[in-house]
Amino acid sequence: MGNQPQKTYWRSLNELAQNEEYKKFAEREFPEQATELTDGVSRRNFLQIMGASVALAGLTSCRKPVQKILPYTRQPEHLVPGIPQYYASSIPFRGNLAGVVIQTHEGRPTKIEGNELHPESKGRTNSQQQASILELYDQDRSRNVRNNGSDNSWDNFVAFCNDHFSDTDRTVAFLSEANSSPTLARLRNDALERFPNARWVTFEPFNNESVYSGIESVFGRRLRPLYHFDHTRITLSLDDDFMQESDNNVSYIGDFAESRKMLSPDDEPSRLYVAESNYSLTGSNADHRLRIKSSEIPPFAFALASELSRKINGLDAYSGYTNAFNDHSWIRVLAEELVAHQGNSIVTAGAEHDASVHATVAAINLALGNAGETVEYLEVPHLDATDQNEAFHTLVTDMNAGTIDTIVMIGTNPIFTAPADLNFGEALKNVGTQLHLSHYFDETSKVSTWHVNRAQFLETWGDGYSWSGVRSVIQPVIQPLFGGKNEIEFLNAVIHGTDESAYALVRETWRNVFPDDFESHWNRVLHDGLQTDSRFDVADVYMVDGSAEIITTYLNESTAAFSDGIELVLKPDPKLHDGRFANNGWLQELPDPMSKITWDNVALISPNTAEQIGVPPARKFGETRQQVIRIQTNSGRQTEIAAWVLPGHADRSITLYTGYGRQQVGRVADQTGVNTFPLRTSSNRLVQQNIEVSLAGRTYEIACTQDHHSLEDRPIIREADLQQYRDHPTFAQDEVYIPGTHGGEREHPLSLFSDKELPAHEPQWGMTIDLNSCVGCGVCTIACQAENNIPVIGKREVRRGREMHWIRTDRYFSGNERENPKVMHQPVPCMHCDNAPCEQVCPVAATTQSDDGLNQMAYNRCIGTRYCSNNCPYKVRRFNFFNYSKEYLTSGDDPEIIQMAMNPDVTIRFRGVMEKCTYCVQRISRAKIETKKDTGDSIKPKDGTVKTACQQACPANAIQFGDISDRDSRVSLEKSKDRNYMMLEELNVRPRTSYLAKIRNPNLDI
Amino acid sequence: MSQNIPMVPDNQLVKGNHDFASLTKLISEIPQERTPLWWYIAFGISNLVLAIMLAMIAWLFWNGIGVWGLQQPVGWGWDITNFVWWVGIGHAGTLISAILFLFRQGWRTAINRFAEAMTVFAVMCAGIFPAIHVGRIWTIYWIFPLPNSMQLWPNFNSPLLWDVFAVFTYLTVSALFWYMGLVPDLATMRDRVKGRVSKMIYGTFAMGWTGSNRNWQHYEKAYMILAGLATPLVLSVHSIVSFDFAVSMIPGWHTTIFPPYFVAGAIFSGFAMVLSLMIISRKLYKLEDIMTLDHIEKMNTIILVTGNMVGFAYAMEFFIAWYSGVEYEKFVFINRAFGPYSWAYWIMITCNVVSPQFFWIKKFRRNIALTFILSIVINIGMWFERFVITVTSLAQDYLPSSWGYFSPTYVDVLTYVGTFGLFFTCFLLFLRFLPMVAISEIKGVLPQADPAYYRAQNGNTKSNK
Amino acid sequence: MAQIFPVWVNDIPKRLQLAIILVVTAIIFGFWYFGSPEYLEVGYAPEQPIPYSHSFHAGELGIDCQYCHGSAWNSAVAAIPSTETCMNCHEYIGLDLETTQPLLDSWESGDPIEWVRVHDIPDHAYFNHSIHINTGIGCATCHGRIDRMDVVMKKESMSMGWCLDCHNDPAPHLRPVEEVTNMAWEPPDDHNEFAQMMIEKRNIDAPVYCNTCHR
Amino acid sequence: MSSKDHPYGILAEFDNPADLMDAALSVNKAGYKHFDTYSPFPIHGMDDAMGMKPSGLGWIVLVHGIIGLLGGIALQVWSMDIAYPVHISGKPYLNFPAFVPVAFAIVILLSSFGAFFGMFFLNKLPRLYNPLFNSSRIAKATDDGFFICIEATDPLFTVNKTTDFLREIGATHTETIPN
Repeated sequence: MGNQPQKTYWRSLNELAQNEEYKKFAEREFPEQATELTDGVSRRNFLQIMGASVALAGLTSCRKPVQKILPYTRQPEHLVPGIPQYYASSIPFRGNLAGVVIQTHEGRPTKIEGNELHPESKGRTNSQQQASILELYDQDRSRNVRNNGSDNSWDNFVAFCNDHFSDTDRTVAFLSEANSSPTLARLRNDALERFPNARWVTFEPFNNESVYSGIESVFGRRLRPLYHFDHTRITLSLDDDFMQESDNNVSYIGDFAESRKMLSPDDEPSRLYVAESNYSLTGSNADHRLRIKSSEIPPFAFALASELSRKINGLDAYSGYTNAFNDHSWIRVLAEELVAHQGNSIVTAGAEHDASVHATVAAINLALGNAGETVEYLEVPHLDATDQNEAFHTLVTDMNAGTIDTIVMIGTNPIFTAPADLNFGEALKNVGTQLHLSHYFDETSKVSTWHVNRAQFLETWGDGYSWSGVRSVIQPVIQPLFGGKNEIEFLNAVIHGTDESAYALVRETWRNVFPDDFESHWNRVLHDGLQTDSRFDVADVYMVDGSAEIITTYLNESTAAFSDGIELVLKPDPKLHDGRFANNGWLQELPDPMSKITWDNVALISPNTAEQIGVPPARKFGETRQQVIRIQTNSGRQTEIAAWVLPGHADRSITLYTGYGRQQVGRVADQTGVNTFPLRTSSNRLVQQNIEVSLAGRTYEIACTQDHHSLEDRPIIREADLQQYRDHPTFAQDEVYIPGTHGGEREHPLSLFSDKELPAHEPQWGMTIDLNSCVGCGVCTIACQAENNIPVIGKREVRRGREMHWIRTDRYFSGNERENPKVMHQPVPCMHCDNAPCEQVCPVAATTQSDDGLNQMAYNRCIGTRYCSNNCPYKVRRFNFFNYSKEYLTSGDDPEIIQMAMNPDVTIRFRGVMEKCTYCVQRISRAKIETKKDTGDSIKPKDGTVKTACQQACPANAIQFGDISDRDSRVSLEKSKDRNYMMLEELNVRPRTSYLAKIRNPNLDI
Repeated sequence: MSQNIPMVPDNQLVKGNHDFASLTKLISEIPQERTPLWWYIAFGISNLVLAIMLAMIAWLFWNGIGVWGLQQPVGWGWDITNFVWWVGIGHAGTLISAILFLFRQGWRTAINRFAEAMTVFAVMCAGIFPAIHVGRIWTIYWIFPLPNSMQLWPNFNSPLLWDVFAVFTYLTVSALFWYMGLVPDLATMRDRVKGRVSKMIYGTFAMGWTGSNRNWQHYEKAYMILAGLATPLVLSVHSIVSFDFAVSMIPGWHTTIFPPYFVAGAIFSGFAMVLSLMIISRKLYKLEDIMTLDHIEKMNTIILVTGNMVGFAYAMEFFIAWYSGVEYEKFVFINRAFGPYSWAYWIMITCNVVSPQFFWIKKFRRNIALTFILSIVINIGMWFERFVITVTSLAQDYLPSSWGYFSPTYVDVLTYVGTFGLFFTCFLLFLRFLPMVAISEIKGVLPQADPAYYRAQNGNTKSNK
Repeated sequence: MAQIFPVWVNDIPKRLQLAIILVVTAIIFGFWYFGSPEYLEVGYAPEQPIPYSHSFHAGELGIDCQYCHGSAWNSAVAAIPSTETCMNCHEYIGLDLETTQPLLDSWESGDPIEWVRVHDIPDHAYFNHSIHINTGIGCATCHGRIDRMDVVMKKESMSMGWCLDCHNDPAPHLRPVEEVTNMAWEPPDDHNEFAQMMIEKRNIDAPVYCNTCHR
Repeated sequence: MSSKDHPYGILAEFDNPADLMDAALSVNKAGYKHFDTYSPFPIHGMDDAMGMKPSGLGWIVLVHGIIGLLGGIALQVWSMDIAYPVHISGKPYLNFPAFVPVAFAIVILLSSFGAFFGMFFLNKLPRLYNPLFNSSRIAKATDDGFFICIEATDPLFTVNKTTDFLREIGATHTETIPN
């Protein structure tokens, strides 16, 4: 994109009308019959199809544009045009695989779902996984091998390797992102054998190194903790946002929700304590939350340990230790709680905290007898033997010393993400040759001798382990769109100088796994997407000799006195992580779960701190311009970024997210947000104390999707404490007086008209959303966006309040904003009312009710009066103020690439029409038709066959969908629960979507 | 024959010693004399502004509704505000010609022509907005019940559709009414103007009117019937416009008081507009004898009455909000007065409720300068009333998560300003080419028009020739 | 005062009335006829890259529709056969004809044959072949006597109204499922009983709400 | 053609509405049927003076109104309930309260057409050529003149007698209108 760095999908309206030839695609992906793509497409063929379909603009017969149909020449077997196919595969992220199933239409991957068979994903996904489909179709991905910035070919690269690495005495440094692939491990060993002076460093800007080190210091081995939140009664999170930042967040959220399930008032939900500085997603789901600075977490942990040491054995090393926290009310309460729940409680700490914290946490979990019960410590074969943060540090030192001859960088982007004090850029200059494999021609590629464009996981073969050690294969579903190579092929070329296909290399590895009857095992793995019952061994752990001494040193090092200066905390962005997803429009436009900000990162501060700095502590309604503050660390590094007041944030602390502010990487990533990595140093990876903050004296526009964050005491979200719930199980229904229902005697309020009779042979669709399970992660929004061809509209339009998401997650604060407000998350899709207010006001009957109870929106009938949206009490309708889809689908050099991502079963909406959640009617129709064909006489699909995109993706299993006329369907059971209530029921619009009230489980002693 | 007619007493509708001929002269001269310079200037400006409006609409069609400031949740902003405002203004004319006619208010004859013209043009301006506010203008014909290959029909449950029918009917009937009133006067023009072409044009539109009594009979009947039809119509139109809001379920919209409240508001703003225009043109065209201070006073009285009705409605909204006990209702109205849009609310109160109170005092009612200023102020106020109702209710409705602050773009503003271009272009053409007072009607209210008048003079009219 | 107009102008109104009536009716019927999908759509028979004759293959040779358009039985789309399908026979026959040349070229080069689309419903309407076929709607019902067409021609308007006509009263169009590909099939005298039986048995209620076709 | 043998009628001018009214009365008394009075504004009582029947316009309007009502209701009932019934906000297909405004509007619209066009129809307008216009004075009828015209088609009509008669009843000026 170098030639047009400024250009962005959403900004240039003038771009809009130009691409006439793509008119058709703007209306819907591309001709249904253009089925050429199946067995993986070469771009040449693909463009032919486009070329053909493009023809229709020009040639016109007397009647209408001529449309071409291009059938296959050789049709692959098992493929029936018009019927999607599903392949099991896995998504790698920070070296851990997530099991997924990939839906393809005529060979185009269009949707990613979790793999039901996978013990971790259990069919569920997170936002990044859902969005990775868009990454595949990102036109800005690097398209060819480059040598010193100029285009080159893969063959030349292989030739170069052959020649360059024929001298095996070179001091080669392999710098790889975290990776669990056995195949890669094999190649790694080859490499280290072949090049005696080689070294291998794993570099992840955000990693678990200090977790491993901490555990090592007490258990003697670098082990990976695996938490079982579903078995815990009491969970204490020390600044650990395990619902967002953990590599395993999908199953953690699921397990946590499981532990909170309320089937009846008698159930015992678990209790979550969180002590943190930022108001994290995990914190927002806590029963009790303590706002403390991140720098105070270690002393807090030690104090807790020493308190516990007085009650239970195994923590003698801490006995007698005192600091300011010892008489903190929380310490006492937590100690009691944990002691009362030995063996079924969990203590966790944020991965970036010092080893000392993790050592303490490990010791506590062991002492409480949680180890082996709720916490398992896994022996991970591919973990590096030493602390890689240090390894990276020494590598850079050597590079500066000029002792590194060649550096091979696999996937990482250190120029952007490496700690600023190391000044990796300079160091890299002292290296003779740099080879870099990456998706984008990014910051690091630009300064490398060789850049190899990387193939995405949907494009090539690979393998690896999940967090808990489930071994899977990465199965491609399409040939590399830009002819890229993945890390296996790349590394193989480097080491052996040969051009081996990843397929061969991976199979070779797996032959050792299945020595006999390989093919059938292999096919089974491909079919299931994983090797059954593969799992890491659980280590049995004990405090090793000398651990006590180490702990003592930790305690002595820890600063007992707290500074009251302002401190800075750097965290990975909930959406973009370290910036690797920065060019992903879906993630950029997904509102941050807590701040609801899109397209930007901000400095999160508490109201009190805001006043201290001079920023208004409360936002004026409708104000998009925010004060910019200048942050200067004591090491002199500084940056300017907009301040954002987040109630509940710790005082005298600022949280910054990384991953924004990338330059010339892609049209989405560029010019969004501020790059905060320059503030991060190797010594202070997480916290920097005593920073200087001042007003920059300018303002900056922020696109936030929720202007008002107080409930105004409206009974929209209903919640109760466990005790209240037990005293009054139907509190949710009784909270609002519904005129005419005579205290539940009548199902619905009185109405002027008699109830409509809908045909009995039709299913009646309905949905429930369990607010007690929902954690507010927002994956439903992305899943819906992927399923329903929802365009990305860009910051300017979002700022104007025109976001297009069909399901949004409302976030409300309640309680004292200055202190520690509670947070409620509420996903809001279309409610599909039986008495829908939107229907009666449409002058052309474009929105009406279907026989199966959907509030249906006929886009092509809509004339766009927006009256329906005005009259919708839930404000779930979305209007195409501009020709968003067309801009989205026809911008850039090769718009047809993004067009491939579209779901052919969903109409693409034109400018000036209203749109909204359809309950995924395309899935419903498919299911009804299939049922009719199977049964011959019924159109009522079996319960559970129709899953909406949001329901399918939800890691917490909060959404149920099905036939409410069937009394035994899951959704009916949910609706029959006493927590079930309808939002704004008093309006008698009779929504089909209802909510289950949230139950909090507070400790009454606090 | 006028000399021995006694001085016209004060309570007469037409001041000055006018007889039939002088009235004919006074009014029918205007279109014949040379076009004054001010007219050319005014007309030029109006055309310019009209051009701006057309440009803005073209821009809107090219890019989409997004060029306006609308968003979630505010799907209607200036577009509907302007629509309701213009329709409101369009109420004075028909009201004056129809209702005052039925009530035998002779004084209406001085201003009805002019008010009717204003009505027609105002409703034209109003009609623009519902038309262009739709997202896909090229499909707008779908709101009409036309047979089509989709076998689809409009939704007669929708207030917006009622609106279409109501406003269309209103425009048509007002135009017919206006034209019918014009016919005898066009005949007068036909018989006055020199120049063959203008004779032919006026002649064509006069349709060969002779003033035959057999025609007058049907004419008067038709006039009476049209008045009878227009009266319920004029009351229904703004009621139906108010249904756009009242039938919905948004707090601040869903209000049963709307129909009478809107009609009162419409008359309020309509009369104000008539006054503004009348005060200017009676000066420019020296029609003080016909459009007298009495007229201004009478109209000010009506403004006072309707103004207070509107004020009462405002108060009643608050009372009901409180009395209903619906928290959403309560919030909306408190929020109007003290929320982010309070500025608009207080402008509205000042202009619509406070300012008319001057007219309790006769001296002010007969003060032309004050009347003129207030008539403008009132129309500003009425615009803000519509803005307050439309926007503030939407901006903060049921779910706080979906609240949003609306602010207009330059396109919003210029489109609105542009409609004045259309309005004044039409109005200036009317002043220039048509008799702006109903000649035949005003003759009809002269004392000389009544045969009894001559008998009173014991038939001495014969002798004095 | 002199007359402004000659005497004959008095007749203009009458003549005008007549003229207006004529013009208006003309316009209405003009739209009605020339604007109708029946006029615009029916009879569209573009020339194809290969002069493939259905009347020969389906008619004389009696190849069943399923052989080439099999996907219609279980998928939404009745796909155009792949070159491979044609080659099943044309590897052995008709090689010398120059009409089959494009086919062979495609087979050699692997580039698809660019057929021109005849039956094209708008992108916002989702028609599913399989459900119609499996409910006993014959191919000929919508596509006409393909077996008699040398060049495929659009036989029906395929407008929304046309769809609705059938969905509102499917009975006349139902036929035994095994007869769907039978081009020559004619409803027997007792068709109504049969149709009623089908509707009872298969619980047929062709939906007419928007979501049926629009999503 | 010469006006003498086939005149259109005799046009007589009077001073003021009162005289015109008296004259009309006498003309009517005298048994003339085909005559008409011309004035710049309708004169009250003139209809009786001329012995005219009340206008039948009301009936035309009524018929239009009824057509409008039936048509309006029929249109809505048919399109909402018969042609393509759809579920809208859980309301019945025949939602009569909602049909009122449109039906009402159509009634008013058609009635107004009835009144407007009916008036012109009954008045036999437009009639741009009118023998009266041959008179030089008739133009005053739209200003301040008051006229009676007795048409030649009247059985009692003869140029001289009629002229004299009109002078008798106080015509300030008479003239024969050529055809």
